[in-house]
Amino acid sequence: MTAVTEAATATRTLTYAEAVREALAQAMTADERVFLLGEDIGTYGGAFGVTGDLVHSFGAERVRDTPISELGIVGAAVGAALAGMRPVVEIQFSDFTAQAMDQIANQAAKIHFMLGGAANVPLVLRAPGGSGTGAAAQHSQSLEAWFAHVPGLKVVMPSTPADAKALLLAAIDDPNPVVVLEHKLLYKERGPVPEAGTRARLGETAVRRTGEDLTIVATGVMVSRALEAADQLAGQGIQASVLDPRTLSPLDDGTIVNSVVTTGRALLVQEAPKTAGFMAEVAARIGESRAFGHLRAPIGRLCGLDVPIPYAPQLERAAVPQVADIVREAGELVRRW
Amino acid sequence: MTAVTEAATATRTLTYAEAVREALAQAMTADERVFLLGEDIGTYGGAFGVTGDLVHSFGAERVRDTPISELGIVGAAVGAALAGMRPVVEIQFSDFTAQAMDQIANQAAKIHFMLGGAANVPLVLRAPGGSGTGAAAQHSQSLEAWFAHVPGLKVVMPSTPADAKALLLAAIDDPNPVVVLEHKLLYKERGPVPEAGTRARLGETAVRRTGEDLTIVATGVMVSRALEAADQLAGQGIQASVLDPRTLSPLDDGTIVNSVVTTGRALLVQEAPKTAGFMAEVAARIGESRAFGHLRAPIGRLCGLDVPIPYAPQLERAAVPQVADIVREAGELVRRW
Amino acid sequence: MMDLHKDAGAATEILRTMWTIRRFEEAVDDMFARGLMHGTMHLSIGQEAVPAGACHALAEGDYITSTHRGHGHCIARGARLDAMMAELLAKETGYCRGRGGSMHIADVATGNLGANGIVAGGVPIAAGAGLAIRLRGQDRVAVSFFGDGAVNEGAWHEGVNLAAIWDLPVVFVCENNQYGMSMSVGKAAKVERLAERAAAYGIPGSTVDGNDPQAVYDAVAEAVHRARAGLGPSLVEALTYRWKGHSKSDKNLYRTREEIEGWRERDPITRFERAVAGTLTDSEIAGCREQARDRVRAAIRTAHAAPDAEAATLTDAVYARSE
Amino acid sequence: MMDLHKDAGAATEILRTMWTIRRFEEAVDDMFARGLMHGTMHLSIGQEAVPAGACHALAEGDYITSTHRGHGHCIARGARLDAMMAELLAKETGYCRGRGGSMHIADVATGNLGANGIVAGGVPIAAGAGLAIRLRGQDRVAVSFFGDGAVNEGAWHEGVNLAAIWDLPVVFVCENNQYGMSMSVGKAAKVERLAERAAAYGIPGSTVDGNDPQAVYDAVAEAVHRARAGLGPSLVEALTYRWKGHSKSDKNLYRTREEIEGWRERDPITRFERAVAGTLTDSEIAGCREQARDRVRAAIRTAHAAPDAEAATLTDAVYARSE
Ligand SMILES: Cc1ncc(C[n+]2csc(CCOP(=O)(O)OP(=O)(O)O)c2C)c(N)n1
Ligand SMILES: Cc1ncc(C[n+]2csc(CCOP(=O)(O)OP(=O)(O)O)c2C)c(N)n1
Ligand SMILES: [Mg+2]
Ligand SMILES: [Mg+2]
Repeated sequence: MTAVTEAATATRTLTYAEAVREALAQAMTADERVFLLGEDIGTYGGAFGVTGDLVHSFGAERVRDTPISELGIVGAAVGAALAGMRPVVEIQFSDFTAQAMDQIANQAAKIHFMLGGAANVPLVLRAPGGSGTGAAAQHSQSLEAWFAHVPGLKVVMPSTPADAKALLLAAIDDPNPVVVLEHKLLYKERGPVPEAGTRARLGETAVRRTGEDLTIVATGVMVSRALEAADQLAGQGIQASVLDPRTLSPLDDGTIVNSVVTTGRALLVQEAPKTAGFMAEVAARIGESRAFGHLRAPIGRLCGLDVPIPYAPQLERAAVPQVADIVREAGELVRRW
Repeated sequence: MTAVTEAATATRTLTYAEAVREALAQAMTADERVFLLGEDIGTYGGAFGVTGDLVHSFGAERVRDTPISELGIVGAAVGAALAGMRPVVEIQFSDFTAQAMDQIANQAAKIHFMLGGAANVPLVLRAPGGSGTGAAAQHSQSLEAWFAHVPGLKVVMPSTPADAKALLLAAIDDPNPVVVLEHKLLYKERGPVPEAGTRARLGETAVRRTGEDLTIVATGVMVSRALEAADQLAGQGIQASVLDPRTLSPLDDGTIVNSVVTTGRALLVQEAPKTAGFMAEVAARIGESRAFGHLRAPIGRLCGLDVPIPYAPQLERAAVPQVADIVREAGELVRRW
Repeated sequence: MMDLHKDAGAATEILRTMWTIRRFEEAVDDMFARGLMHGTMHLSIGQEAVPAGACHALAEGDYITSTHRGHGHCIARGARLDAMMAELLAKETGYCRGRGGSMHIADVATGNLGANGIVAGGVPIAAGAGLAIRLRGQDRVAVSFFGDGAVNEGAWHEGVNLAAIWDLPVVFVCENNQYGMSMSVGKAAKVERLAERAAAYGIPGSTVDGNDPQAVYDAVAEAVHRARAGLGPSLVEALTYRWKGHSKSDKNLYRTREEIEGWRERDPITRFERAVAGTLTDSEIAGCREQARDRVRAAIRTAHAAPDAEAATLTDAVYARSE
Repeated sequence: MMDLHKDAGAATEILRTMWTIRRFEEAVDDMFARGLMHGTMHLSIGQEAVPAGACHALAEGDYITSTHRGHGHCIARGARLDAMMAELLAKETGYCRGRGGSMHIADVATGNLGANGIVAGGVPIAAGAGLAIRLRGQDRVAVSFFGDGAVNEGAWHEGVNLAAIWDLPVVFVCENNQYGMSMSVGKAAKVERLAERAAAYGIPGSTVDGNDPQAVYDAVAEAVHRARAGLGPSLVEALTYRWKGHSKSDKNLYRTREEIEGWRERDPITRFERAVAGTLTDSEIAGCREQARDRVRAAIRTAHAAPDAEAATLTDAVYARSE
């Protein structure tokens, strides 16, 4: 029912980047505490053009260019949030959250708890992750597992334009620090986006497709690859469900478990390197859930290789799952077990 | 056989801190490229007294006090390693690796790969982790999962004085950056330590105890708790194997899988918060291995709660697994399945 | 500028604040030694003139960010001693409900955004509070306290630079107690005075006697005035000394007994008492001391009687709930 | 100091280096535009005098750390153009076997410890190389190149401070090309000259015309001399300009056509050619230009013919193996 209503209102299409921009504009219009902070987000319009011309509508005070100093930027956002504002930080590449990790993990995430609840840090940190642009090892990482491991942070990974908007609006509303990991390759993807400022609930896994033979769980750019793979698998007579957690923390594992109870098989797909990646958590949750007794096959993980992202295009492609890899792994999982 | 030989030579006992110090001294004596870098490691002897009086033996050039600037310290170690030295950095509390994350994850870990193998970064980063000292949320974290998720790093967690020495010596020998996560609560623990500079191999899970009813995998301070729990469980007629991976990256999962194939049950115990912690990876590896068909029970994880570490002693204890928790969970796992 | 020595009200307040900090820290030292307190405690005995003088220059609504050595700042901003003591005793009635302890003590009601276990962690946070003040069009300022050891951290550099380029209403107060743990300030930085670093950010810097509340007050008041007038941040370096060890693990191997003695002779409280002798009577001065003692004692009693922090609600405050 | 304009050998070398960088970057620009190159490329056209002048002051064995805009440094240190071009074309014969690309290009043989995708990432690394030199008792220096945008990063602050307090043989060379991406240096820092920041670390700082190889050489040579003499690091700020956009995404909205034109008129190569007219003949000057063109063309040919980087060996070089 909800799905139908949404589709009806969402005749208009936007790119993922435009959807993010619209969310930012609507949030800034509705609440003057909301402001943006980041490198080259003003006149330049953002390294990936996401903030675009927002500086013209909202001015340089609220769309604030910063020097190159990620730790300082996030720290300033923490302070502004403590003092009543609702900052939205853009970190140009999610790799540079490494610079700001103290303010993200030791300050923003923990202050509410350390102060016994006496203060909130309503801060949003947006950052593009992922490979596929030839930007090599320091500009291509998928670091969601780091953030998901930090209590006090919420972690969001939108995979469609509609979600990019709806989840970002929810993140801005949230009284906690929320890390929103966008994906570079998705910025130019187009899709229906409701004009209204509809919020998604943080912590709700989306079922993108339903099939009874196996459950594919995928995040970020892997969601569309999984859907494409599922179409090809259907041609082979294999029906896959495709689930997109959307929020990694809090994780709606119930929806995932329900699906695996039905299908008995799970393939977990992430771009990040395999070892200690987020899909390990999903695997562990399925394994310790009531789905345990329903598993017909070992839980499969299809992940990025345990390598830094290389520059050469053919190597870069080989480093992370492609559609054909998903089709192959899913097919094996179903045929073998 | 090996175990017997080791025990025979290791009549002498040292504390874990002394074992670390002895490894540092032996490495510095054997190789003049080895030097130490860190805050208050000289005259002060280290925040936890680990470096002790090494500055008197090796001088202030090689046991080098630094200003409070973790990113700079690790960066300097990267540069020194590239220029032919073998730096061993001490970060006072592992929580402050957040400050240095760029140099750890974006530089040290990736340089060898990014340069196509043309340079090495033989650097050791030692840092104490863990709770139990009332130092609260910013001084008590267990961050091994962050490092294990970074290709190019090796990650070591010694749980005994002998391993503290043997693994550190191996880490210093290694041509790659190695993060050695010591545990504050272990520093004063005593155990036999061979005087000779025996190396452990990085990537070898230790079987601390053998039992046929379940496999407990534990890291850091949880190893001794698991062993204590195993003794109590034996009193209840439950025989547990206790495995200590020692190196998280590379992980010797073969030994773990072999054990679970035998016991059919696994309880994974870590101090770090559960979500996206390292034991999720262990659970996923077991689940996707040949142990899958041998599992008699869902793989259990007993982890720290998903909270920042609190200050109050009773809360701090409640936040991470205690011996009684292990006994309870293991007992349930065996009795229920 | 106000002459604190000549104004009976101001003199009383400063003296009472300094004595309260002193007595509070002594009590903590004692309770910690007796095993009644847990964790680690960083005491500011000998440094009382800095928070007392600096906070005297602030008004209601102003913010501070504090440090691991933060009891003094918290007290000088007017926090409740019983809630502080309760926090250190891990009580449910503590400022942080026993979750934070000494290194995270905060009293949001008096604008204290928190002690911080991370050296220099509060510096960019103060810049951000200054940014919020500016965006909200308020007449407030944010004061960031930090030690001499903090000025070599990247966070310090980035935070000060942001405040400087945006002319934010922030005052950076460096409590230079000569050491960052065991490292002397002269070994950690190659400048005569840390205040010289202000020039690198195009902001005013000054160095004052941090054992003289008047000198601290004058410098901070001027900086606050500039900040409120929209002229941007300043750096004030206050030279002082930590009498006690850095924390419990400190064996004082990096400094001499003579050095410590020399600084004890320049006790900020004794000096201030002497300086206000013409303004306050002996019994008024003794009154400050006694009030401090009594307030600390009462706080300990209240705190001791309070319920312990409850493990049952441990996971409650990890995330804030939407209003 | 050597007068580069009067010494035919030096003049030839500088001119050839600058032309090589220019031609190399033009070729990259062209190939990138034609879709033959992948990723992103940061070109240093207009800035050639800085690497040419600075590296002329170095000797064999000296180290450099470089930046995302690092082709010029690599060339000026004497790297092989074919191995550079092969890297950009993602070939197995590239300096990084196609794993690194433009932002990680390095030639360890000529002491280049690597370009760096992280702004200011190379600064503490250079301090560490300086520390190694000192500990090994060598007569080397380490030069760290970075942009104006880098000086506001915490890594920069911490790296410079470490080199300063330990008097390490490091030279910090700031290529102030007026912008960090779109942010003008005047907006990002509140000092007239970035070299003023040197004082905060107690080291010498100077600002020179970065479009004049002689000025760059003089300043860097003096700094190198100090460094080798054990007198510690220096900061040299070279004022220059980036003619091209920051990278492909740049629409040049933050600067004017006039500004760009004004700087183009101060082309470091044209100026240097004019200045050496009395030392080198016209045909010698033309020879430099032609050699540069020919070398770049040959490098492209060699690189094109080389085998592509191999995915089969992708996981090989993640970890180094023990000798
Ligand atoms: C980022 C970070 N690094 C190191 C520490 C450990 N540490 C705590 S206090 C301290 C010394 C701080 O010196 P200073 O800033 O001068 O403050 P003081 O203790 O003298 O008041 C150190 C090294 C820390 N808490 N945070
Ligand atoms: C830590 C970090 N932050 C941001 C970026 C994105 N970025 C790449 S180059 C650049 C501008 C650098 O400016 P400057 O240091 O002046 O060098 P220039 O590009 O002018 O040569 C930025 C913001 C980055 N690569 N690393
Ligand atoms: Mg100090
Ligand atoms: Mg620049």
